[in-house]
Amino acid sequence: MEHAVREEQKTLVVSLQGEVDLEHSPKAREILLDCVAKKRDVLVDLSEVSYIDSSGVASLVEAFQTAKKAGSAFGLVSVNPAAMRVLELARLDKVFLIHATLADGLGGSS
Amino acid sequence: MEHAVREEQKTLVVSLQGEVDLEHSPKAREILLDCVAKKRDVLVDLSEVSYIDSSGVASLVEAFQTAKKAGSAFGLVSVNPAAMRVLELARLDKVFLIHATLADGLGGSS
Amino acid sequence: MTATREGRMLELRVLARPAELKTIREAVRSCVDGCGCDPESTADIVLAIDEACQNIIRHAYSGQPDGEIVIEIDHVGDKLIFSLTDFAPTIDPDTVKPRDLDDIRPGGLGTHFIRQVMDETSFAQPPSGQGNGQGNGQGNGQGNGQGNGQGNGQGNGQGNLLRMVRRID
Amino acid sequence: MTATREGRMLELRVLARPAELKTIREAVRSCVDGCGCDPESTADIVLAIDEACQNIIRHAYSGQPDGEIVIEIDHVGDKLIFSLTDFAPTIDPDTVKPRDLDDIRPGGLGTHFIRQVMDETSFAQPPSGQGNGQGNGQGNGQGNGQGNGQGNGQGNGQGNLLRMVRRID
Ligand SMILES: Nc1ncnc2c1ncn2[C@@H]1O[C@H](COP(=O)(O)OP(=O)(O)O)[C@@H](O)[C@H]1O
Ligand SMILES: Nc1ncnc2c1ncn2[C@@H]1O[C@H](COP(=O)(O)OP(=O)(O)O)[C@@H](O)[C@H]1O
Repeated sequence: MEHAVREEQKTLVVSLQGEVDLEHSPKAREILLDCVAKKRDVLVDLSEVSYIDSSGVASLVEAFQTAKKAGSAFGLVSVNPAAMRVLELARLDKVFLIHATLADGLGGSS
Repeated sequence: MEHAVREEQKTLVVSLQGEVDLEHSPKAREILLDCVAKKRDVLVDLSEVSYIDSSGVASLVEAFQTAKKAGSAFGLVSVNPAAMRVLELARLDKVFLIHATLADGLGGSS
Repeated sequence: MTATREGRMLELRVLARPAELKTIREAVRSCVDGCGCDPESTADIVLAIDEACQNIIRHAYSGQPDGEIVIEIDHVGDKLIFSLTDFAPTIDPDTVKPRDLDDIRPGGLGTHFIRQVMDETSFAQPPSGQGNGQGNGQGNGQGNGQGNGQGNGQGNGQGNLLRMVRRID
Repeated sequence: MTATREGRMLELRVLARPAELKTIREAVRSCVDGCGCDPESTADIVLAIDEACQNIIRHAYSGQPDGEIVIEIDHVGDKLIFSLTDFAPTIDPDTVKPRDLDDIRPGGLGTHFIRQVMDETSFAQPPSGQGNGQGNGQGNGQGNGQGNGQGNGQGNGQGNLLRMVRRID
């Protein structure tokens, strides 16, 4: 798994890349919670995620709930079809705010 | 397998990256022979080659011999230990011109 | 092609560690794909096996890294049969259940994924009670066969056998 | 850890295609590494198995993509035993030899790599003559076992079994 964090219009954009599996989801969790802890709006770009399992999904859920409590926005953008399938299996595709593109996400969370 | 070709001091520097196995060595062969066909000196950077098999080694041998006939220089630089082990098994570590660094290779082939 | 690829497709014995999951996924993907499964079903099956192995790593072995998992895939007719064996203490299958999905929280999804992807799942103890049996048999082209087994007890529990079936067409 | 990891480590049945080699390498690496092999020996062994599989793809099956290879690894004492089975026409083992290494030219290295890495290599026909036998057996912790086999003839030749042994410490 690779990752990158950058700032766009005051929102932290976290890109995860590759396989977010049990070996790598602790790192994903740490990255996501670090961003949320900054009390900033967070968008997670999942366009380059080729695989995500329940532990990766759990990291997203935890960050999402932490953000909610802190009153900041937390959304997913450009979700790769492989990752979308897993969110659907988890019935989280209606729970997360999912934006088709980064532009949509930035518009929506502003 | 990934690759990149660039020019340094009139020498073509071919970087191969990742796994040069039976699936990818036809591509490696094509890239190497294309460079050699330009009648330019060629250095092949193997620092990022994590795996190479006999078919990958065969591509290097073919390009090396074609270059020799054409009277141009052909060398290997920054050979990754995994690839060096395979060259040693093939007893080609004394046949190829192997440079520790790109600077050495460019100096030596000039 | 699909028709001729019947029988034992995989037997992979690995340490119960997160770092082995990638190898497991690749081997399963290759075998399932080679049985003629479409890409979406293959991805689902790879996920389900990964989740089942994760549960063995995290729950059956409680993270203890020297336990082993044996992953077997058999292609029989229109079924893929997945057998995951571990050598951890025998579990109570009734404790293996997903969380209520409406109660959104991290975790509790793995068994849900497995149940959605697989047509059947069942837990049992490995065939001969405690210990781990390994055998191999040979058959000939006419259909009769012989086998031979080697015992290989580990003595640290009675083990678990998770059998999952997925129909493919 | 090393001591307990004995017996059948891998049985992987894949199509004889270049795209399967990565899966084969990952599975072999994981099993051999898990048997306690040092990283250099593991890398050598992965190379040798890859080369042997390549030869089956290119020579035994002549590139015909629907053939199969079965890769088996058994850990017995201080030996790793690798068995590669194909279902192509039986070859003449005497034709399998490396080129003279002083005659520098592309090709002819695979069998040389295999011989340098392995302590023993031998070709045979798969146990029961033509066709492909698959079986599976079970043993218990005390060491007795039972097996059962299913015949599964392919009828397209008599097949080849390449057995390679590597001692590890
Ligand atoms: N192989 C197993 N061995 C022991 N317990 C298991 C196993 N698989 C699942 N469980 C139990 O089932 C529960 C639900 O598993 P799962 O849905 O995968 O979610 P999670 O692992 O996140 O809790 C686990 O918390 C555990 O108690
Ligand atoms: N599995 C096999 N089936 C048939 N012939 C083989 C097999 N493996 C090797 N050979 C023969 O041995 C020769 C040498 O093989 P190898 O050293 O791997 O080099 P190369 O494959 O590049 O010729 C091959 O050219 C082929 O004639």
